[in-house]
Amino acid sequence: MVEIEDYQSDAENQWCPGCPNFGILRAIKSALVALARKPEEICMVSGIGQAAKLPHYLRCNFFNGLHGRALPIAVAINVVNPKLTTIVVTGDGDCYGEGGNHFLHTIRRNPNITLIVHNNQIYGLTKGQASPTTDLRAKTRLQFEGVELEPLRPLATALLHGCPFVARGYAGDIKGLSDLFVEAMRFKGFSYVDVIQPCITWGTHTVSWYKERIYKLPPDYDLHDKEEALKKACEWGDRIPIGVFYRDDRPKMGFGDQFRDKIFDGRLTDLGFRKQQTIIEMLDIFR
Amino acid sequence: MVEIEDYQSDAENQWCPGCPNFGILRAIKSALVALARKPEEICMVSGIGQAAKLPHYLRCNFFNGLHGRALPIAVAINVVNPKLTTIVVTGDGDCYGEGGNHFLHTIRRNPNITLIVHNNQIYGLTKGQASPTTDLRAKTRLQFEGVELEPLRPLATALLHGCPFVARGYAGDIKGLSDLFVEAMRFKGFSYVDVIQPCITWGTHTVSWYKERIYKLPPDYDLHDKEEALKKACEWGDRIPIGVFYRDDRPKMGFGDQFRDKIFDGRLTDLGFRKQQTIIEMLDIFR
Amino acid sequence: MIDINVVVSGAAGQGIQTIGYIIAKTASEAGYNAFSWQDYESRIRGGSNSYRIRVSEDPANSPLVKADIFIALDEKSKAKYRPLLKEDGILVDEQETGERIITVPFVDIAQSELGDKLFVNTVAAGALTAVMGIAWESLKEVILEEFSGKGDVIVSKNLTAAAEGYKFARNSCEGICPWVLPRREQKHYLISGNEALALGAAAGRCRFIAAYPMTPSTGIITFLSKYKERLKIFTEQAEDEIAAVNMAIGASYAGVRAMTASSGGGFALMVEGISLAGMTETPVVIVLAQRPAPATGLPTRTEQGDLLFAINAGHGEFPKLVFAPSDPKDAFHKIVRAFNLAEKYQIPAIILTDQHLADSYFTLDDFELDKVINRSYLANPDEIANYKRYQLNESGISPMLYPGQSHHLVCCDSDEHDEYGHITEDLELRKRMVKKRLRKTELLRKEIVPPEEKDISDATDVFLSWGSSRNAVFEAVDRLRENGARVGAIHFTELLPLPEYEFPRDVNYYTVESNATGQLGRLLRSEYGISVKRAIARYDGLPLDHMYIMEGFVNG
Amino acid sequence: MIDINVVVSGAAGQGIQTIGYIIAKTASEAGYNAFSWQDYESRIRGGSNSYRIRVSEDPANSPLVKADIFIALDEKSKAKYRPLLKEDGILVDEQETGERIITVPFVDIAQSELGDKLFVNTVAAGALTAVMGIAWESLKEVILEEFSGKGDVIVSKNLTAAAEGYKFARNSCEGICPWVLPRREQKHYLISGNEALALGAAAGRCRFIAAYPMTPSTGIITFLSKYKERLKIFTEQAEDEIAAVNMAIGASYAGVRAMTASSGGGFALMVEGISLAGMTETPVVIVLAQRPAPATGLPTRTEQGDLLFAINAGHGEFPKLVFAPSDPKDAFHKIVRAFNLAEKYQIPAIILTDQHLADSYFTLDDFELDKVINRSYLANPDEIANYKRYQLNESGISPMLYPGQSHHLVCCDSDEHDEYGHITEDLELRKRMVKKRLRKTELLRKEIVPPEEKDISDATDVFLSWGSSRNAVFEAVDRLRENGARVGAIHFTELLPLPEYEFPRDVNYYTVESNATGQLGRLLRSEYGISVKRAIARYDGLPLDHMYIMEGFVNG
Ligand SMILES: Cc1ncc(C[n+]2csc(CCOP(=O)(O)OP(=O)(O)O)c2C)c(N)n1
Ligand SMILES: Cc1ncc(C[n+]2csc(CCOP(=O)(O)OP(=O)(O)O)c2C)c(N)n1
Ligand code: SF4
Ligand code: SF4
Ligand SMILES: [Mg+2]
Ligand SMILES: [Mg+2]
Repeated sequence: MVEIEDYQSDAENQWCPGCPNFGILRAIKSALVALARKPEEICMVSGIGQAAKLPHYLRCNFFNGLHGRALPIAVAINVVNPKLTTIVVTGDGDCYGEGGNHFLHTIRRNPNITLIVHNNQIYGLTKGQASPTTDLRAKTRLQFEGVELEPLRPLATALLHGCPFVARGYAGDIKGLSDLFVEAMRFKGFSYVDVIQPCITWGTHTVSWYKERIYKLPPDYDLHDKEEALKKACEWGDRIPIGVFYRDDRPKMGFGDQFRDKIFDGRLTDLGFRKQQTIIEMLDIFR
Repeated sequence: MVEIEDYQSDAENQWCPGCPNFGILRAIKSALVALARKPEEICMVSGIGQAAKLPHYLRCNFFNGLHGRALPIAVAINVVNPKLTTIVVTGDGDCYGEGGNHFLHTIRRNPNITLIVHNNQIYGLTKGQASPTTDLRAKTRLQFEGVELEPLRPLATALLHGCPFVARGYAGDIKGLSDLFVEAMRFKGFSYVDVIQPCITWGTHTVSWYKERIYKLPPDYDLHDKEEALKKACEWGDRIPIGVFYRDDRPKMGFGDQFRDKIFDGRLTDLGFRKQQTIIEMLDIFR
Repeated sequence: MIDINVVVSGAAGQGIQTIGYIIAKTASEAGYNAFSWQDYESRIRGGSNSYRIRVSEDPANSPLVKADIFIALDEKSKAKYRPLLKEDGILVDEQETGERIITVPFVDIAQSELGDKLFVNTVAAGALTAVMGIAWESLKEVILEEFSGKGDVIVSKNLTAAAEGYKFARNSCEGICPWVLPRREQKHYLISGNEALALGAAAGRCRFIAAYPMTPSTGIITFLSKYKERLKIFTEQAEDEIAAVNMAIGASYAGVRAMTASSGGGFALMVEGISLAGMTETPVVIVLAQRPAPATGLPTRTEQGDLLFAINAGHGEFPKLVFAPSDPKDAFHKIVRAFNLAEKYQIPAIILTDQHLADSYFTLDDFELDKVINRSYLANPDEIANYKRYQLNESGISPMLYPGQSHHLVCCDSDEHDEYGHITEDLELRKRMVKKRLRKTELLRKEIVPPEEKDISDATDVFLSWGSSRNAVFEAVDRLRENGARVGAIHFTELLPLPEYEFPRDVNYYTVESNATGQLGRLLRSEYGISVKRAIARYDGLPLDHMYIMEGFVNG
Repeated sequence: MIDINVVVSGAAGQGIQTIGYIIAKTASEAGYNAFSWQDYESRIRGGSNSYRIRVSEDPANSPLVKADIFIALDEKSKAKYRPLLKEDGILVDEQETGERIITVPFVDIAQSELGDKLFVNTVAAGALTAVMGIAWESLKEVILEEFSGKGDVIVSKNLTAAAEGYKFARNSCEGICPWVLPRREQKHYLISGNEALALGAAAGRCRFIAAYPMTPSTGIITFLSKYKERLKIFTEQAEDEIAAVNMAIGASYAGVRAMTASSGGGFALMVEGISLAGMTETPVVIVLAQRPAPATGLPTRTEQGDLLFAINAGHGEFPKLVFAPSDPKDAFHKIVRAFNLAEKYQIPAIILTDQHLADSYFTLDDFELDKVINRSYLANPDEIANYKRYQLNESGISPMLYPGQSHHLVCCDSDEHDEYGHITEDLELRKRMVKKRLRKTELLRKEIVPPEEKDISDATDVFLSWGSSRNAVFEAVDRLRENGARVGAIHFTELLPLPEYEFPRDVNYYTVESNATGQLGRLLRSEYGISVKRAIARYDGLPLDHMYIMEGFVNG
């Protein structure tokens, strides 16, 4: 049995009081409780940004790396130790800006990890520049005349490239978010949850702007319908859907599966030093 | 009047004899003749790879930069000098692998340049490793057991992010390709042509494999229908469509337009040194 | 001689920056030298930060640590920073009473007089101004200016708040606060390193900046974006630093002066691009605003840890320029110089600053704009018959044109290339191209300004320093000399290439650097063969100040 | 004393690699030392390349330039490389006849005897073997082995082709070719630097490699991928070098030894990751296979231009290891050592090779596998009560565990952190953490192997060199000494940290490096204060050979 207190971290929280990140943190914790994952069975990976500080606030293993580079770190951890529940927590700048190339290519790999993006449509920690998801024409502390670039469509991009679990959550709906996380973490394969997180300090929209627009996908929504999912993933503006957009329950090759099937199925850490004989035989290729 | 000989370069060609890149080169030249662009009005930009050597073989201005980094170079050239016809020539590894993040974000910018990707589904110059577009399970000189990653869908990705001109050509169809290039270069905004180029040295498919599958989009195909375009962009396997998948003829803000509208409309090179008075006035902000 | 140090502390989001900036501005307005620096955490709200303002009669522009006047906006900061208050210093406080304490009920005043707690900061600024003995008029001027954009109501409310705070404190000050700062006729600039660099870039004809946000460099692109209309400069937030540096190189190739800026981690990502600029001989200016590293380190603090990294940045061998200005005026001129020399020699130029220089406000009298050289180093296409971008010649500097400028074609290549810019596999030509590129270093070296010397003629002990620490080092020299020590200093602001220079012999050398390994010492040893006796090193994220240096010199 | 140099030249795609490798292998099979290196252009077909095979009785393993035997597969290559042929050398040619020319109609033979032009290469290999005076049996062995995977028909056809070429040449050789190489009983390894590094990584317990293709480093991941089943190693082609280095760091954090490899441009992109490894104290091994730069440079040639770049790679200050092996055996052991030391000190380790070492085939007698140390430096979780990943202690080496190993939580942070790995803004702690990390350097320094000395006891002139040039430098010393010069050499293969070392006094130092600016000289001056008289520099993309060095020494 695991209780929420087991995840209590000693580190001082550095977020703004009232930041919706707290909601995401609570939702992650309660999902982990629901899944009964012990702190030592969890490995959180993050880059740099407000979102990326989250691992410090949840007692577990973590690697808080460089801005934009959480995914390659996580993918490698997952291959070396598939038994760990590997969760990436990142921001929209971290994941889609600096880390855009890894986002694109990690989807293609289908590693068995969960990706949680705190999408506040802004660079929070660096004080309010546009992120790849900031809306067109929104004014920021750097885009004084408004953003001129089309926003990125990360969910649709993920769907396009075969991501088998694509969802959007809302930081204000902790219960719903926690359920999403449970589903995502249970899922075998790359599970991706983009979370709307209205930054109350630099955000270009108010909390109520989001609240008025967000709606849950209806119960009869068919989450196996990819075309529909693509449409939902592109819906943004007057109405903003949340929920699981797509889930592919068919078995699918994941990152490292070929290796595990053919070469070694387990934690690579359990492999010791190679026998001298192996090296001798390999060297003999050159004799 | 410009003639094809005007583009004759002195540089020795380093491609394999019979490489389909020669076809692409010819198509580009004939498109430029059709558009009557003088060598000095053209600026080619490339990264590193076999494809990226093309600018050396066509007399014009060029910047042959780093592997993966052609787009940021080109985007800046276009902003500084919008009068140049700026064309990026790149490979699938260059543009979608190393350069993936720039691909993603350049689309969002909608610069007025033409992007031509020689897509041979392989890393040619480095001798045959998988590129992001190599098909699943294809065996290569590095992926001995076959590729395990889902192929990237660059055309669909471009469509998703508002690219107003998306096309696919075939290096074996020089006339058709040249027509595509003419249309692309005439287009105001980001025009993107992915060109199927069967590498005869490292390619994972034979030329006939491609030939059997490639078909032209029918004359009644509606190139303003984005949904249809998305479908076509995802079609790959038994049948492979070529042609203009999508063209958005509605006026659209392009990269630098806001600057040109509000601040300065012309070549930035025509702006001289700033008046001392301007600097004095700006310094006065701090007095 | 007036030399007051005010420390304003509080949590992020409480507005200590506003208070600090207003009183620095007010002191400046009153004709005094103000120097302010910040010590803050990497978070948006909370934590415990300080803003330190040194106000002096003579130019100082270097940090003091001990506080003459101290205010804290929350208990945590009070506990953390109060030890800085001198024994005979003054505490300005909301509630506390006692000897040498000026009690000002900021919140009460804000609420009762203005009906809004928001005005607490302005009340505090008023109180502090009074304690410093500066006349009300100066503060009034500043309030009018700073809030003018926000409408009359806001201006008048802030005026009231300031006046109330001022009045209240003034009354309690009598007989306690020793300072009187009568208005002087001096007019000063109060400007930060980042702002000066942005303006210097403008003066140096920069027309393009692409950057990715990274503390403490973000201020440069922010400033230029804010004034892009007035300055006619194109600014772009890139998707990452790799794009940023390549965009700058592309813009430069296309014919305008271009730059980018970042801090260590982002600069690291640009290193391949620096090598590209070296090979293609494309001028580009890169600001590297240092902060404590490795990796993310302490994002909001200061350090000089990237000197050797910057000097050796980029694979392969090619000429490069590295400058490290000492203050905003120097930064202004150095970046102009960097743009000129980068263009003249067709090389990448790196400006090393640090959080301390980037964020601190310095008082300057004059920018000496007449010293700015306005000239282009591009070739004249009409004088060229057969254009070769990489023409082999004696100087190594080939004629540079830009595409579309004329009928000449401008061809640049990251591979080794022939004179026209085409890929070559001719190994003899390779040799000549390497030599050509490296020849430029020797010409460039002749343009480099030697280090600044202070009191070295009779010195037995000499400090070696670089970049933003100049004023602290020179102040330490002055103070030590007052105590009879025969010390001097040699301060570098141009670090690559290093100029020919005769070091004094038979003296003890001490490096004074904000890093742990004495990087300047290693550089100078490799270049000049001189040996350093000891390093006075600081690497806790705080700037060097003269007391720290003196302590390091005396007690080792 | 037998010492034959064979030069095989032709266009890319014509198969000179096959010919060259077969005859090198054949000489090795016959019990001789073979050393082969390549000089080739960056293209897949065409151009003009050469493959050079030195066959000698005694170990040589360094390049010769002048050819004893020369063959060209096309006219262009003939024109380009024929000047290398010694006056008394032998030309093997398809058509040309004359004195000291062995005419062998390869194409005719291939077509008439085997019905396919494809076999031209094997015919040529046969002819060359005959000219070298090696017995047919050795060639036969090699053919059987090399083509065994391709089916009996191919094997027998190649045997026929080789035999025909051999026979034909043997007959014409009589009275012209001076060489006879009777079979010796020696058994050698013929192995390249890349292969040795890959095997060394295996011997050093590497379980993970991620890399992005880049010449000349690609051979390492290619080899490991090919044998991943036998070696149980996970290999991944990353989307870019940034991903590659971060994957390796992630794998290492997760508990296995991990590496990546690239060349200058890709390495440049990894530099931020190196700083990350430094801050998080995560071991990682990075191979930097150098090639002429800046930027793309000459992708298939050799250079030692990245020494100072590698040593100073990464923003901020942290301990790091830089090795530069001299040959494949050294490479094998150095990478084992790098894995051990990287893990022991929890630091990034860089192995500097170059195209010459990476691609050339060296003859080696024995790998001395008994010298490989198999031990893990991880902590024992059972002995730890309260686990602190960054525990402050005397050595600076904190206990390293991996996540999931035990109930202990393993927390790593790229920000400055406390002992548990949590972000800190405590500036005193920052200082202690910097010291802790840097303390490791001093311990590490004690483990570094001093440079290899050759003939320095009575030397008046001493060469300073590093990395892959060892054999050429030592050969130059031998030759110069034969001519009466009192020269010696000090050769470095472990370059960061540098060990304590007493340099001989009152001698003239010459750096011998494949770069233009004498980087080793600058490094040694900064570290040991020694001064270099002159640099013998090569930077045309070709490897250093003893003649070049001698020429550089004698004629300046
Ligand atoms: C290489 C690099 N570039 C830039 C930065 C500066 N940086 C830190 S956080 C951040 C943006 C964070 O935005 P986001 O990921 O959306 O996180 P948020 O703070 O909004 O949660 C940036 C640009 C960095 N640390 N490293
Ligand atoms: C930073 C960097 N990484 C790797 C390389 C090596 N490299 C050169 S070309 C190339 C792949 C080219 O593939 P692609 O773009 O598809 O071009 P093609 O040769 O197939 O036309 C690579 C990996 C490089 N030059 N620079
Ligand atoms: S800046 Fe925004 S995202 Fe960051 S902690 Fe504050 S409210 Fe949250
Ligand atoms: S390797 Fe392939 S793509 Fe490259 S030149 Fe040869 S055929 Fe063309
Ligand atoms: Mg964000
Ligand atoms: Mg390709």
